[in-house]
Amino acid sequence: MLINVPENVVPDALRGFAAVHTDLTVDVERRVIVRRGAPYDGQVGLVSGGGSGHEPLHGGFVGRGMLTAACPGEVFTSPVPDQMVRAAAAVDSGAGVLFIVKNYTGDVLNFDMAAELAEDEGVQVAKVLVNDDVAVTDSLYTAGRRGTGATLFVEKLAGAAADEGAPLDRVAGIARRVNEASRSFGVALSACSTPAKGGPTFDLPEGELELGVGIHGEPGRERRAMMTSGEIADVSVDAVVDDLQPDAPVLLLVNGMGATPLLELYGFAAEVHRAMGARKVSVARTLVGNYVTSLDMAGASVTICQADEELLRLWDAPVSTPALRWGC
Amino acid sequence: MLINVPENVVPDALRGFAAVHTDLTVDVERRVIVRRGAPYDGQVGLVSGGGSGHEPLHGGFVGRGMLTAACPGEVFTSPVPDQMVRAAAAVDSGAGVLFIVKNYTGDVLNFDMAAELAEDEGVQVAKVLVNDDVAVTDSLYTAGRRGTGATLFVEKLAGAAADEGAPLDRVAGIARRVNEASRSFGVALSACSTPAKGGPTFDLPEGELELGVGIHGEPGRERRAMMTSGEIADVSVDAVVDDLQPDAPVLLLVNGMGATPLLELYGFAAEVHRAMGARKVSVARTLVGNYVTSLDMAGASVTICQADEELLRLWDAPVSTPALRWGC
Amino acid sequence: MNAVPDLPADIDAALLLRWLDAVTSVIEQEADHLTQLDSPIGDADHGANMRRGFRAARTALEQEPPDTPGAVLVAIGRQLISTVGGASGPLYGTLLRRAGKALGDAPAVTAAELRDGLRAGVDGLVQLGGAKLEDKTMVDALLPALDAFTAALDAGGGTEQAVTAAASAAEEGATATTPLRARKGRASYLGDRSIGHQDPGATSSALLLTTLADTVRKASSS
Amino acid sequence: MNAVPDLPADIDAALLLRWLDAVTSVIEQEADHLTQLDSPIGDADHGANMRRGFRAARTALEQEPPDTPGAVLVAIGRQLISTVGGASGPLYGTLLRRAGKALGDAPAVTAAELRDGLRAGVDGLVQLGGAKLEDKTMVDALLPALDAFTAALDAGGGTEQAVTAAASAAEEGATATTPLRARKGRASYLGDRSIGHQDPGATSSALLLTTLADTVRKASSS
Ligand SMILES: Nc1ncnc2c1ncn2[C@@H]1O[C@H](COP(=O)(O)OP(=O)(O)O)[C@@H](O)[C@H]1O
Ligand SMILES: Nc1ncnc2c1ncn2[C@@H]1O[C@H](COP(=O)(O)OP(=O)(O)O)[C@@H](O)[C@H]1O
Ligand SMILES: [Mg+2]
Ligand SMILES: [Mg+2]
Ligand SMILES: [Mg+2]
Ligand SMILES: [Mg+2]
Repeated sequence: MLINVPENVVPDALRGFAAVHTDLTVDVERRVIVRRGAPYDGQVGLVSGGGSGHEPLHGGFVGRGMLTAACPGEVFTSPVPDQMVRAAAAVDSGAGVLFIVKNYTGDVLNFDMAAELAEDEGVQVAKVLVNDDVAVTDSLYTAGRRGTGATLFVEKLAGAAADEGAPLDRVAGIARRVNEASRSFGVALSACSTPAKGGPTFDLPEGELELGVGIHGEPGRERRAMMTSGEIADVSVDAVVDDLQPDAPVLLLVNGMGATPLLELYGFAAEVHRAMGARKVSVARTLVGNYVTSLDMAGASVTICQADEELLRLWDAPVSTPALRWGC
Repeated sequence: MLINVPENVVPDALRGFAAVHTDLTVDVERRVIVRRGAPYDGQVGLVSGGGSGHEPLHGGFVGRGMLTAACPGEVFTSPVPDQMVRAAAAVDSGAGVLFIVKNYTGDVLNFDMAAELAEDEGVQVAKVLVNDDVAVTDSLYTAGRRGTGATLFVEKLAGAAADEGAPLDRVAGIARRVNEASRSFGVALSACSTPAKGGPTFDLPEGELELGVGIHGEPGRERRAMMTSGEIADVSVDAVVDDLQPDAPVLLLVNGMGATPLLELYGFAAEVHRAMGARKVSVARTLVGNYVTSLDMAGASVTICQADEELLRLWDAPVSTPALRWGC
Repeated sequence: MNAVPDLPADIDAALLLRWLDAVTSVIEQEADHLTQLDSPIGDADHGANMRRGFRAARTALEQEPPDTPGAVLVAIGRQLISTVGGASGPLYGTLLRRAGKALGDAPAVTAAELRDGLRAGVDGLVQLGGAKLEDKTMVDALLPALDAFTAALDAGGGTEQAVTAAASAAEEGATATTPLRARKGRASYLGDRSIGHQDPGATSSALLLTTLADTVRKASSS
Repeated sequence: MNAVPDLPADIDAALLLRWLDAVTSVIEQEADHLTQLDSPIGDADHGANMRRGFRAARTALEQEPPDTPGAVLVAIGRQLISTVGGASGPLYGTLLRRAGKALGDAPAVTAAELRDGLRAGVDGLVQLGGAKLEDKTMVDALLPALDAFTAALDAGGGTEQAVTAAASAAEEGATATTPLRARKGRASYLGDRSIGHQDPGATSSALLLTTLADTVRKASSS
């Protein structure tokens, strides 16, 4: 791994992030990334965060039209409440703050604690839980569906609404609507290596793959012999389409897990488009890239979000962040 | 690998690219990616290309303010002359065409043939050879320095000049100046796997690294026991700074080889900044990301380009491509 | 109700600070093992999480050592919440904060009072995390430990007997998580594939209690 | 000057088309081996490159078979240039195009004429790539092959003897690249680390010539 010592991976990365993205305010010590100039008068603040190792999520999505602040935790470990409280204070203009929380026990507990503390300090806090991963089938006997690729959609679309000056309940409403309209399914072709472990988090022999993985280097629901890109696309598209049953065009994210070459990812995107066509789902917009990652995991995920006119408008709205930028 | 069959990796990727980037014209069959609307009246056309497997280079850099066309070859194999001839014809407005060629035997020979053929067809062609890799020390007894990270600088800065309407000799002059002012050095922490080979191109045991690698999965000049991010930054910065001896602020590219997590790459960027400071080199702009890659290779490279006012202005000029976008 | 009236108030701030010291060292040694356990059914960070939290707690409490056992537990809990993150940070943090608060500001407490404090803490943890017995979590070590603690007191044991019994029960509880199918936390995503692996959080809970037993034994033998 | 006047013009388009067919099959079989050779000192694509080029050439020439040996070589050369890419595409493409052009439009040529054609082709390749003997490239197979071809003719041999001698020399030349330090192509970047590996391009050159020898032998024995 390209690191100094495992303990310093996150602060080292934040130092680099601070040096490069001078249009953001990066508090390396306290681990908060804030859009320069925040709070913005009359604008709802959007705060997200989670374990590190999913970059560019979330720090790479701070900027105009997306997040106002991000709180990076240790690798694959949710941030601590102090970070979110500080971020909330930094971005609240009086219009309130939306916490965007991926549904993992750690994230939920820490954001809940933070929300209580922030409210004690007079900040109005709304929360949205992102839980789009259809690979978690049995939500009664699990911690519930995980938050994965849809986080990007929630952050982009709610961010655009906040940028338009929508009030907190509307921004939160859009965020929840986007989450409800989104589904994801992921596949790993290799495990990832965490700095703490110093090696792969699980054993995946060459020539096998894991179906239904999350973004924390955990194994999936099922191990199979290697499949072609087209077969993986069929399985993934079936999984999300069966679950969502969309009846309108969708936003599509074809996401690499971190170590997936763009050459392969675009080929996969072609197969996903084919599979969507076969399922008679029309695709309104497609984003391809390594956006919601799991360190150096090879693999991909497919996320769809059923869109209406409003969501399409919000998707096309200007965004200017380190990792996502258009229209401005 | 996330592929169908090795033979179809490039056309599969182009199908996906075509489906996603509807603002580009992608001829999947003939393997040419052209900026929609080309040729642009009075504008010099910029054509680059090379083996596939380095994405987003070059196709991801087609668009306003950068390339007018790109010709992707097979994986790590230069494109064939027919592609460049076709691209040249598609982008020539009468103002001529600049071929941007990375210095590899295959690329040089194929682009040379293409230039002859295009000139036969009445297109005025200038060429710039990118050869920035200081790891190739003994250029008398080798094929000469390889073209790596500086390609991004050449394509961006010459592209901005073309966008301003500069004539062919000036655009070519800027491209050559950028190449002469640029140096790169790369390090691999793992080999990459090519579809043709179906596995790693060389054997790199865990806990060792290769110093001075190119971007084609070839081993480097020297194998060493694993080093820290800071040590790698020192070696890389020393290599490029010793060779270039810059006496003005530089553009800096901290580039991942494809499978390097952004978390690690930003930490490395922090160390590169530190090392540049220690060498008293001031950094005017920094770009961090997996831009000039070697499929799923883990590792990084450092590229610097000594900048003057003009080059800084061209760097900051609007660019709108799939992989690089700002100011518009 | 189970409290035995004539127990000595032999648990003071100094004892719990020695425990913190010992537990930090134990976690330091066991961190890799805990992370290993967290690999096949989690995200390979439990050891690093625990180490970070206890290092921070030890440093903070060395600088400003509280002078009641309640304050020690509250301070450790706060440090865990502020530095661990993940699921275990809020859960262990809540356990210790609630336990500490329940101990009030007495300069020393009896084993029965500690037991009541721990019960309050575990209740808080269960309320927060929503895990039941056999969900394959730290609760599977903590609830049996509480029961054993109580049983030892009921049988006329003192602090040493009680914490020793609690530690053994926690260890057994941790081992017994292996055949379970996880229903909470990350391991639950694996469904049946979580079977056959010992839960990292239950394992760290056992470490916390075996180290408490060691610390108490050393105190009474010295 | 070395041309022996009374050689038969026994090399026609049909023979070279049979060679193309055979060589495409051989390359098909040897592609993985060539790619393996290209891994430690190159970029692991030489086998795939050659296969792509010869497949395309065979398909194209099956559809429109030229009727002179010169036209066959020119057409194969064009196909290689249009489909291979990399270093080997223009190099082999130029070799065959130049050789074919040198053969002119005779319906059949003698071994001496073929040798002159090949010499023109190799000259073109050397001019294009700039490699010298012992630079560890295909030139190390091709130049010795040309010399052996000439020597066999000088010794009074016919087509079969000449191409057989050329094939052996090419194979020896390819083997002899192993101890060399590369000075051209990708392998040159490795410096001393290129030593100890056989050059993939020299190896494919040897395959082209051994298959030519086989094809000629089969023609004369049938
Ligand atoms: N809902 C819950 N209730 C009680 N304990 C839980 C719950 N969820 C997870 N745990 C415990 O937390 C442990 C994992 O902690 P850790 O690895 O530090 O956090 P994370 O799961 O966020 O990476 C599990 O082994 C389990 O014992
Ligand atoms: N300048 C050159 N002159 C002659 N032959 C060369 C030269 N450069 C490379 N070669 C040959 O080309 C072979 C590599 O071909 P190939 O792998 O198909 O192309 P690339 O090197 O572009 O990947 C080498 O093994 C060598 O024999
Ligand atoms: Mg975690
Ligand atoms: Mg090649
Ligand atoms: Mg964990
Ligand atoms: Mg090669």
